[in-house]
Formats: sequence, structure tokens, C-alpha cells
Amino acid sequence: MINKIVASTTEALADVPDGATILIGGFGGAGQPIELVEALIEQGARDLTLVSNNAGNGDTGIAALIAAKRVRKMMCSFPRQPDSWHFDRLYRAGEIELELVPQGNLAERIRAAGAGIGAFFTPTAYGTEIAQGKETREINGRHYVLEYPIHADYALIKAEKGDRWGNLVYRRSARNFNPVMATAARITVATVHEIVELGELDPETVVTPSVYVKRLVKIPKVVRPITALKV
Amino acid sequence: MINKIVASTTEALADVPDGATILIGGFGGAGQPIELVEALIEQGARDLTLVSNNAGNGDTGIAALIAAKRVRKMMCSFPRQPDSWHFDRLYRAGEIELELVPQGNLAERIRAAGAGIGAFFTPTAYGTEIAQGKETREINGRHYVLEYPIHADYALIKAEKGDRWGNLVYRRSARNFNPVMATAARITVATVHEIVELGELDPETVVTPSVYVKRLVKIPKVVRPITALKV
Amino acid sequence: MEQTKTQLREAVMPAAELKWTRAQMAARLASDVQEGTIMNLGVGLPTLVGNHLPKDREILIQVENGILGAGPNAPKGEEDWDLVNAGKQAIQLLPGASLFHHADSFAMMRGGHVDICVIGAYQVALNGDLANWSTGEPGAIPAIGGAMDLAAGAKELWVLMEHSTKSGESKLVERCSYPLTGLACVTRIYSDLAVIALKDGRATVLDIVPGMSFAELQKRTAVPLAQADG
Amino acid sequence: MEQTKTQLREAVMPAAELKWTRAQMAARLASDVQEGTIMNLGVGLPTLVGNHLPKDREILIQVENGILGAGPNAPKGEEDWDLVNAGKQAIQLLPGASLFHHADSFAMMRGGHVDICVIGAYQVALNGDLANWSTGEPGAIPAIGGAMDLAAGAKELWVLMEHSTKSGESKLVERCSYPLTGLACVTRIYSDLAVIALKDGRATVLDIVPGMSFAELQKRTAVPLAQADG
Repeated sequence: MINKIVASTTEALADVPDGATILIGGFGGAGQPIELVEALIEQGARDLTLVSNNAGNGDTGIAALIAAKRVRKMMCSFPRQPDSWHFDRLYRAGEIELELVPQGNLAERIRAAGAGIGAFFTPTAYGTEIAQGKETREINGRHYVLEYPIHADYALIKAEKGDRWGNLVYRRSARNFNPVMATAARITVATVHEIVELGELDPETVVTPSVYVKRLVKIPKVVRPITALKV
Repeated sequence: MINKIVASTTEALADVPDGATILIGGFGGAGQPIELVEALIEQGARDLTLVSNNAGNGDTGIAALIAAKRVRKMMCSFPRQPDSWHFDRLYRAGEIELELVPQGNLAERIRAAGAGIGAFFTPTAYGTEIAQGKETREINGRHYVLEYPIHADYALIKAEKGDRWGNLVYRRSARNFNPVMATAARITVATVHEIVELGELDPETVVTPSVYVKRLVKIPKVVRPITALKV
Repeated sequence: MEQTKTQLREAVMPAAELKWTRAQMAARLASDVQEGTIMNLGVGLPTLVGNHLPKDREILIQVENGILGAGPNAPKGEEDWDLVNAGKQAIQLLPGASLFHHADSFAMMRGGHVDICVIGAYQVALNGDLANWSTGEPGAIPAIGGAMDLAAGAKELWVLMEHSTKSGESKLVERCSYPLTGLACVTRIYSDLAVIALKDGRATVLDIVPGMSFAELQKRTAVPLAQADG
Repeated sequence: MEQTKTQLREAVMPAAELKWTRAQMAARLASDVQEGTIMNLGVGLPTLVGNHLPKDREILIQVENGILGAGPNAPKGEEDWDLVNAGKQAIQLLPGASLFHHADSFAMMRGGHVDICVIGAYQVALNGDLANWSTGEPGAIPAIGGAMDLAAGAKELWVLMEHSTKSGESKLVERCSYPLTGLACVTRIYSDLAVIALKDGRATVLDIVPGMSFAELQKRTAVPLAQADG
């Protein structure tokens, strides 16, 4: 019997080695697998490369991992947040490397890793600093930049419901990067708020097919307000 | 008020010009928008380039369009079927051009058109006749072939339910190429068996977001058995 | 009934000050959005446009984190933090909305399926170049988000920004001095002083804040302006 | 209880003829598939494997037209023609199945998420090259389907084919003469005579049809064979 359910976030991340590349889902707080990030903090792996849209908020989650100096490199599209003080401080001190990736390139590079694409030409960032040193090409009168996949050792993602095979559904915009990241890692670990019997999820509405998930942990539902950007 | 519903398949295809490139959904008969293909036959446009997984079955649908000599070029992965006699005959007579595209490249090239990707490196077909004359590259020890998007003037697709904005859901494996093709054409025309009120489709389970559909036609549900390949 | 632009102007324009407020800028832009438009609103000032869209037109807001058909902000106390916009504010969905993942969302944007993107800017050049992600200051934390993808993918890029910097320099310039977000992508500027179309290296004034002359607008703008015909 | 390979052999092997039937070939392959495997079964002979998978193991069949967790063929009269496999036969879904579109399906295949693909072949070369889509005959209608994608993407490619052509030539060859489907991709051959692993340019015999000697198998095979240790 296939059973990907593990008892705790601690057990789910026990084998993360130093130097691992880790995808972390979420867009700000929505869909961020904060319980897995907390378990990763406890677990102790160092010298990590994190790939996530933001570089942490406040003093918890990714921000706490960064504050603990466990992150060598951050790949993200939008590190600057009203409360990204831990990243800001280490970045200014030169203690954390930043690869700034436009958000769509981030999503597409992760997708490419999951989809077996070797590289792709994207119009995004052509003619900007971000494209400096990268291969470019004109195709049918438009200019493109060649971008490469982002493969990872682990993906930490947050979903709403799952089954023991690893099928997942998400909730509203908490979906964001999670389904894409699930495809691009050697080991995808998902948290869910509910584990249902095999066959309960409608095959038509499964968002992440079971093949992409290796470990599944049930966690309680806690509502966490999110820091909004100032308008 | 946005209302993409049109009264008939005839009206939906009235403006198809000669020489158009047309994506046609379906995998064999499942999810094939046969009523739209029939309307296209009646409509009269000639010199068409069709993009579809197969090259027609029996004497109906794509096969009938081919038999009427309205197709200049066929792009597909699997033209050879037990009952693909019309394509077979014209192909052997040199009266129809064939671009044979591996099925995954077909899907990915159509996706690339919809997603604004200029070209991509795929491992599929490396070292085969299909890759002859194409650019290749070694990336991280694997060999890839450069493939380009397939943009189209029209996409003819079949869905199950839709609303007046153009949101669509599909039924079982009749989904196949349809959602991907919907993204890659200037004008996507969808048939549905049911038109529901705006808001009735659950936002979580919409497969084709409304933006990709230009015209929607309701058609009756007719069960058509499909010719299975011989085992 | 739809308000005419003149009515809108009279209704919202204070007599004394020769510039549109932030709310008026957003309303002025919103009044130009046609029925059926697919729009993306950038973080910050552009988000305000959502509050001013004509109620009698169906306009679909696309949000980068996987939403088409976003509605207004959630009432206080009823926030669902699983449903947020690009600025991480809790929002609602309109009937007819759909949800999808990030790669599909940016495929939608990059693939040219968004009609209009409204975005803020540090500078816009006469040729449509956009600079909005970095002032290039040492020590500044850079952040791009979805701006470069939208610059490359949206059919029309409308910039909503103050006409001048705090120190009074024109933000519409001959050539951007700040790092670029995209090349030749801006098609229109909605500032606190004017609405300006950019096309083929020409800046054509479509509207000016009431009471300001074309000559005065030109004086405050670092590139030559043309008057719209008629 | 799981059948051992020997029991299976005794149960299904007719005494007189020194080759496995098509059903036996499929069953022999199926007995090697482990719990939790994600499999794709090509059109034709490979489809039969689905009927012989060990009942006590959960094995997921991926189908190219957007199914993970495909079940057995639909009973006659209960066909749902919106639910078909690669051979366009009406099938059923297992509990735990999921449905997705074609680009996602081939992303799954190309991205290395399918553990084993079973496919037919005209020829397999000692180095693992596969030829299965064209005999190169003039006038033949070519057809590739998903074969090249699977050859490039599956972790393991198992070929299920007759050992020899109708005219008696070995289909395991030094070098394919037919047009290739993929380079160095086949890892195992299940023929009507033997099970052969291909690795680093060596063909190692894992099993032979009962009653046939290694020497006899070698005589019928155009490349040098090695015997498995133990």
C-alpha cells in the first residue's frame, strides 16, 4: 500500500542535508508552508539555497531561517517588504547572496525543471540589468533571453487537502507557486489541513497529481494575518 | 455585459479566412469538437493548416475536411489510424503536407505560443530524423533540440460546461489538448454541452479561465463510439 | 449611467490646486477602461484603480498570484488570508472568477492575454522605456516582482505616477537614468497633471488637469509634447 | 498472495512450445513491477500489461492523454467515450486517480516522473537505441505519438516485443537500421523468449523461457549475451 503520510514535520525533513536547494511555496504568507519552515529551522541544515517569491516577513518562517544564518543564497523576485528586516540586514552586510529573478521567470524556470525542458527563451527582462551576461536572441522580430530551469532537492509546499497517494488540492490564492514547485524537486513535502480517503478527491479537480508528492503531513489550521504592502 | 455566447457553430466560424492555421482539440474522438469541424466544412475556407493529434478517422470530422481537399498541411503526432484512409490517400498522392510532431512537442509548442515563450530546448527526438536540421545543444550533460511555438488563428475546442465570460470545465480525458489549444489562438471557439450562470462554476475548478475563450456555442450531447486501435 | 469625463472631472476636482489627487488619478484612468478589458493592477497606487472602475462595465482584474476576476478588498473583519492580491491585501472574488497557479498566471501575462497593465514608475522615456524597480542606490534592497513580466507581456502598459519627483524633476524623460524594467513598453501615462499617449517616439497629450495650460504642462515636462488632434 | 515467478511460469506455460504467448509476455513483465511504480503503457502489446499487474501492489498507470491512476478497460456496454487510453479504448479510473491536460501530461513524462514506460519496438540496439515508429518503407504513413517523449523522459524504458521478426531475424541488434525513436534509452527487453537487461553496452539475460538453453537463445540473438550472476 502506498502511504506517503508521515507523522510530523520533523520526520518529513529529517534527511535535509547541508547545502540543499529548497523551494518554498507561498506568496507572502498565503500558501506559505510555515510549519515546514519552522521544522527546517529546528532541523539544523545549513548553507541552504532558498527559492521563494519573497525573502521572509517579520521574525518568523523564512525570515527566522535567514536570521539564523542558515541561508547562503536567496533566489526570489521581491525581497523588499515592509518587514523584511532580517534579509535586508544580512544582504547589506554581504552575508547572504541574492539572485533576483522576475516573478514570471521564477515560476517558468521552476516549471521547466519539472517538465524536463533544458532552457527557454523568454521576453521578460530583455534589455535590462537582469539579462546582463545572458544569451539573447531575436525570434520573429521579438527579443528574448535564455533562461535555465531551477531544479531543487526539496520542495516545501502547503495545500489544503490530500490523500495517502499524495494528490493535493489547494485553497484560493494559497495555490500560487505550490503546484509548480511540487514538480521540480527530488523530494516534495506537503502540509495539508485535511487528509481524505483515497478516491474522495474528484479526479477532475485534483491540482497536484499524486506522483509529485513524496511526503504528506497533516497540520492544524491556524489563521495568520499577513502584512500587506503599503499603498 | 460580456457575452461570448453565439447562436450557432456556423456563426462562430463565419470569419475563418482561406489559409488559416487552426488548432483542433481532441485525442481521437474524445474531446474532438466535431460539430465545429462540420461547421468548418460547410463554411468553405480552403488551404488550411490543421494542428491536431490525429489526422482524422473514418469519413467524418477532420477526415471529411481532408477528403474535401481543404487542408494544405497537417501537423500531428499520429496520423496513422485504422480508419485514416482519406489522409493516407492524399498523403501518398502528395496532395497534403505532413509535419510529424512528437505528441509532447506538439503540446509544449502550443503551450509555448500561449505562454509567450519564444522557443525551448526539449530532449524529445534528439538524435532522430525529427531533429534533422534543427538546432541542438548539450545542457548539463543532456542533449536537447530547439523547438518553436505553434501560434494559430483559430482554436476549435470542446468542453463540457461554460459561462458567458468563457470559463470552461471539461469532462474526464476529453480534456486532453483542449485547454492548451485555447491559449494559443487569436480566436478560440469552444463548444459546451451546458451553459451555466456566471458564478456557478467553482473558481477552484475552472480549467480554462475566461480570458482564453472568444466564442462559445452550446451543442447537444451525442454519444459517439470511437474507433479503438487494434491491440 | 456612465459618467462622462467632464462630469467626473467637475465632481472630483478641487478648485484651488492644479493637480489631480491620487484618487482622482486612479479615477481618471479607470474612466478610460472599456467593457471586457482584462487588467492587471500593480502594487501601490495602481491598486486604487480597482475602486474607481465604472460600475456599468464588466472589467476583469487579473492578479499575478493566480486570480482572474478579482473583486474589491474584503471588508474589515471578513478577511480570508488565503485570498490576497499582489499587495498582499485580502480581497474578494467576482462571480465568474477563476483560480490558477503561478506558472499559468504568468503564462497568461507573458502570452499577451492581459489587455492593460497599470503600473507605477520612477521614470518613463519618450520611447516607452520603463524604469520602476530600482533607483540604483547603493544599499537599497532591489525588488522586481512581476513588473518585468508585465512590461514584456501586457498588450498595453499604462503608467500611473506623479508627473514630477519630489524635487520637481519631470519623470517623463528623454532617456531613463534608472535601471530599466522593460524596453519601449509604456503606451500611456496617467500623471497628476495629464494623460499622455506614447507612440513612435512621440508624446501626445490626451488630457490636462483643469486649469493648466498646455504651455505650463510642457514647462513641467522634460520631453517635447504634442497636442492631440481635435 | 503474490505469485512467484516460477509459479507464474508453471501456471501459464504450455508444455510444447518454447516461447511465451503475448499474455505470458505481458504477465512476465507485470510480475517485475514494484509497489508504487508510476507506469506508462504504450499502444498495442504493452497495453496488455495492465491486465496482469499484481493485485496486491498499488501501481499507477499514467496515460498520455491526461490520466494518472487509470484502471481496467470499461465493461462492454458501460463505455464512457470521454475516458479513453492511448489506444482509444474506453477505460475506468482507480480511486486516487487524477486528470490533467496534454501539456501537463507530457511535462510529467518528459520531466522524469514516470518510473517505467513499456513500449513496443521494431528494433533495439545493444546500446539501448530504440526504433519503433517507422520502418522507413516508402508510402508508409508515419506515426510517432508519444513514443519519442517517453523515450526521452521515462526513468526506465522496458521494451515488450517478439524476439524475432516474422522472417526470423533478431530484433535485438548491434545497431538499428530503422529510424530511431530515441538514443540509449531502453533499459530492459521482455521478449517471447527472454528477459534481457541493457546497460553500458552489455545485454544481460535475466530470464529465459523454460526449456530453452542459453546457447539456443544466443543463437537466435544478433548480439552477444551475458548470463546474470547467481
